[in-house]
Amino acid sequence: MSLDELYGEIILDHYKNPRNAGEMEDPSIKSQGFNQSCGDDITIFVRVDENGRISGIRFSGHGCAISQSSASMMTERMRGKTLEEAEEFISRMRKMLTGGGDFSELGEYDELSALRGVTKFPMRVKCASLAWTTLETGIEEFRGEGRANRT
Amino acid sequence: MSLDELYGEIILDHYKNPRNAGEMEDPSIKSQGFNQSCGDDITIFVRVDENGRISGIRFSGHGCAISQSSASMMTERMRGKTLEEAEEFISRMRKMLTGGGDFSELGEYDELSALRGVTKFPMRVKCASLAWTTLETGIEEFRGEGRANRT
Amino acid sequence: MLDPHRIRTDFPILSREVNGKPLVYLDSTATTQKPTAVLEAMRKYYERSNANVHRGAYTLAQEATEAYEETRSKVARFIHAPSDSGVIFTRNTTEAINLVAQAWGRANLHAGDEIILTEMEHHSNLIPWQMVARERGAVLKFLHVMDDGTLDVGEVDTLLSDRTKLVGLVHVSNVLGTINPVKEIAKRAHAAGARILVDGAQSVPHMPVDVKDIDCDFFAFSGHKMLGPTGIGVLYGKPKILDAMPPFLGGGEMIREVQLDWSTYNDIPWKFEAGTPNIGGAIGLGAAIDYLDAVGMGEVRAHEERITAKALAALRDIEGLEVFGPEVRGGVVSFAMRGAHPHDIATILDQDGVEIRAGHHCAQPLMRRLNVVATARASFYIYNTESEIEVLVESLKKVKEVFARVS
Amino acid sequence: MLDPHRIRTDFPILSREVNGKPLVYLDSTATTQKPTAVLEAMRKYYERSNANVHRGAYTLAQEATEAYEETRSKVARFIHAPSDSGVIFTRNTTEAINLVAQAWGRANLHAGDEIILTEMEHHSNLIPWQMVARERGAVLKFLHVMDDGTLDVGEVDTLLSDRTKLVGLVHVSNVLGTINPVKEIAKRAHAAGARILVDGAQSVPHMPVDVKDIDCDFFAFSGHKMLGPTGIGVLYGKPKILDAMPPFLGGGEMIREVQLDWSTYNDIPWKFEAGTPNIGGAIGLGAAIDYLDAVGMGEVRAHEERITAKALAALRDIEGLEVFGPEVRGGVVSFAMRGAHPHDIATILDQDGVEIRAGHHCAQPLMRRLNVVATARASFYIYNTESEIEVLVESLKKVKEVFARVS
Ligand SMILES: Cc1ncc(COP(=O)(O)O)c(C=O)c1O
Ligand SMILES: Cc1ncc(COP(=O)(O)O)c(C=O)c1O
Repeated sequence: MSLDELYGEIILDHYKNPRNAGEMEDPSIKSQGFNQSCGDDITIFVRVDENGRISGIRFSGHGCAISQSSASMMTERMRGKTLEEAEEFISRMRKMLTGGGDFSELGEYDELSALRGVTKFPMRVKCASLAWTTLETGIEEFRGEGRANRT
Repeated sequence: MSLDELYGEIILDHYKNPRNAGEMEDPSIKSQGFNQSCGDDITIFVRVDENGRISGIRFSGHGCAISQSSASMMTERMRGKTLEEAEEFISRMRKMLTGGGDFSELGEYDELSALRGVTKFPMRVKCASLAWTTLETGIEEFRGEGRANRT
Repeated sequence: MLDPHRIRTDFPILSREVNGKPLVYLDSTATTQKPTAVLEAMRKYYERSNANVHRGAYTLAQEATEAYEETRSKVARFIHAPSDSGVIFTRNTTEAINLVAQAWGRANLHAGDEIILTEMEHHSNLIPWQMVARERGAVLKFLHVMDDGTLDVGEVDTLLSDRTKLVGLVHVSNVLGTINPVKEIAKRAHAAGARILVDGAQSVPHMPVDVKDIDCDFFAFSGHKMLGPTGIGVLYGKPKILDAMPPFLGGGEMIREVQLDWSTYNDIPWKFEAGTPNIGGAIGLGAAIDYLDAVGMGEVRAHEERITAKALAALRDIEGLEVFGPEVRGGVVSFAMRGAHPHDIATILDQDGVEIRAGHHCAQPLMRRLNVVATARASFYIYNTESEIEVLVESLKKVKEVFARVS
Repeated sequence: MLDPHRIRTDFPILSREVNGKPLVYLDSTATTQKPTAVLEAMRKYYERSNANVHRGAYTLAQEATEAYEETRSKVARFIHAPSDSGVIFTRNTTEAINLVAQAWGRANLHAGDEIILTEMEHHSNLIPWQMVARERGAVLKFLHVMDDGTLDVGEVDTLLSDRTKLVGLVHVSNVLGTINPVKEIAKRAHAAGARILVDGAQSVPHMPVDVKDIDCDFFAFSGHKMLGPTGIGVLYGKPKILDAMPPFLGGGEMIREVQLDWSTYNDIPWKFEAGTPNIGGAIGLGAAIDYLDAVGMGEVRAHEERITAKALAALRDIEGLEVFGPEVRGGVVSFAMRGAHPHDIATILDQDGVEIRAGHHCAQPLMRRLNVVATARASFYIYNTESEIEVLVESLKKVKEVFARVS
């Protein structure tokens, strides 16, 4: 098990130069997540357009290279997806990170493959998953409120 | 270590035919003692005459053969003693029971020698001591109150 | 069929002597002996993976955390808890019940509210309620123990009212052996809108237990009474109820965000596990569960039924000896002998290597109900044999002889 | 002079490998490793004398009770407590402090009363006070941590008032290593009529401690941080104060007379030990004290001073690495590295077998004071060697390399 597998160039690049970092005013979705085991703390902001598509997404908070780069990559990947598509993708990611799915599905050149190394570091899986599960919770709450508003 | 040493005839006789058992009205001293480790519960009643002598003494409560017979023998021995004499005797008994004194001091024919066997049963020393320490506490309190009344 | 002779080889202590006689250990209700597998599991943990759990980003900490949390899953499976999140590690049954009395009780009891207990409770399931009832102005009510040592289930309905907030009772009595109909009582308690807590200290070690089937809200037991080490116990609670409760003790691990003046709390079960837990103890308990699983809890119960039946028959044959409690019971027999105080019985038996308990067994109100100040108590487990019952009986006859010498 | 190489042979775990490298255990502040003597003592207890303590009228119970109570005397001697009756066994430091906050706090705190803590407290000495302060309407005040990681003793006098009921502070900080002048602060607290509680979780294991000399009212520590097993800790309290306190948990052993509606309580220390205690754990702690006594607490401190001085010098030599805390300190060094998050540091070090902790160390308010979200922390004990410091330094250089690859 080599450190380069975990801390590859893509991971370090996203860590040092995070995309879509910062807060958002009046987001449709705002969801905060904690990683109890190491104190990582992240907030995801999403703007959902009238077609139910993610038209804007940002993240703030602090955490390790794994959680920050995972969040950065996630924001890039999620923009433009419908909430359904986002949820489906999140559940695929979660499977891959916890060893129940295969990263090769993503294709060799997909940046997210850089998270493959995490599967060999069980203590860090939660770091890599944090942004994804936080967004997932946010989407669920958004739907719940949506429904609540309707009735 | 033989059972007969602990449960000799004198012990059993005092257990089955306790002397001075029962309560006393208007005692000078009334002192209650517990043996936490086995639930023995004893109350000693003493009448002190104008010369500071124990003119009457009784005990009530419940407990094992050792604690009951020890109480019975104690009441017989204490009657007629001054409080000072009683305290001195109690402290000798305590020493003997905890192995710091020698029962042969009592002389061969002293009934209290029957308690000698207890020293070989460390778990039962508290049973044998209960009546004595309860009386001791009672005397201390009696003195304390006496002093308190005087000032 | 469970073979106690084979099982005994797993318990090093059982080959020791007491006062020159082979040890006959008949006090498993107080605490059980421990098989080598349990001692080995703890040792292996300390010699291979010892680290503090949770929050550790290194290999040892990960191994320790996994071992600790795996035990939680084992416990959940063993008592058929629907999820791990309802399994809280405590020191023992006593702490588990205090947790409920304090965290749930303080938040849910108000002046005039009622708690129903029974006359046969261990002090562990009485004092915590006395304390919180006094503080909150709540009232304790008690189910009577009938002359045969059982409860009258119908009486529950007469005691239940719309002020009843909780029914708390022992699953198997540590004095009488009575097996209480907790499922039936849970149903009635729930129908009246009350919660139910079951003290399972003497059931989980000795028979199959299914907390989901009982449908109790809280269930407490101790590791040391089921082959595990001292210092580890369990509170099971329905997750929804635990979730709504304020915390019990404050400190590390039970928090989420901490400011100087306020804090937010962790999820269950960790919200109720403040500070470094008894990790080694939990791992020992896990090994104890593995051991009991391998024996089979049905087999454990069947063996104890055999031994207990033999003991009951033999003791009742001794003239002047009175046995307390019902026919159908757990593996515990309390008795009194005419003319001999329980402590003297225990001392005399100890001379023959026979270790029984004498006293109030932390059940003073029950002693009063039985009209005694203490009882002698023999209790059995998987490692007790029929021939040990014979040693017990012979030794009891000696007690009679000793006390018959003088009239 | 203490020879860590000889000592290491007593700790089986230290010869294991992690990720193919020799284990370098640098997290003794979280929990220490255990010498064979401690594991053997527990095993021997379970294999020879295991029984429930107190109340047992037979040989095994007597042996267990003696072993348990002897440990209490050992603890009293080790911290120079004036009597055994002030030594209460708890699960850990956290429970010890909660005992004080709940039993003493509920009885003695009233609306408007003040409690003084410090910004460097472990959550264990913060959350319990937040909880009881909220309940009683008391107010928490905090001594600041100065930039060098120490307290300003003079500030105590400005915070103390006639409403101050208690000063609670850590003896040695688990993050900064700061050794607080607890004796001086106790004097000032007492002069103002306040009680003082000292969290000794990081002092008792690492240096000679004399609670009588400090003159503190309460003192708490954990067995697992001083070579002992998990699940056992100690609260020392002045007997007079303990005596006047209401009980903490209710159950067996802490009572005297029990009626259905009320009870009277046992003497201290047993009044505060409800239910079956962690007997095996206490015996393990006793063996740990014997081990430390044999090494000598002065030697322990001297060794840690040597190792810590070396670590401080070496770490300060690494460019971009910031060390927190004062020069004079216990054996703990917290640090940050520019560009590398503590968790990433811990993961990379773990690949070299080097086990350090990363996170908030249960001291979130202190993290805020230091203006960080987390730190990396290496801590030392009697079994750490100077060459382990070199492995640490080499591994930290690797962290820098990893993170330097991309800009
Ligand atoms: C200073 C300090 N106080 C309290 C604690 C809590 O100890 P425990 O988890 O054993 O209760 C610790 C250990 O984490 C500590 O370092
Ligand atoms: C029925 C019952 N409840 C509670 C307890 C208390 O258990 P522990 O001392 O382990 O807390 C016991 C054991 O003594 C018991 O038999």
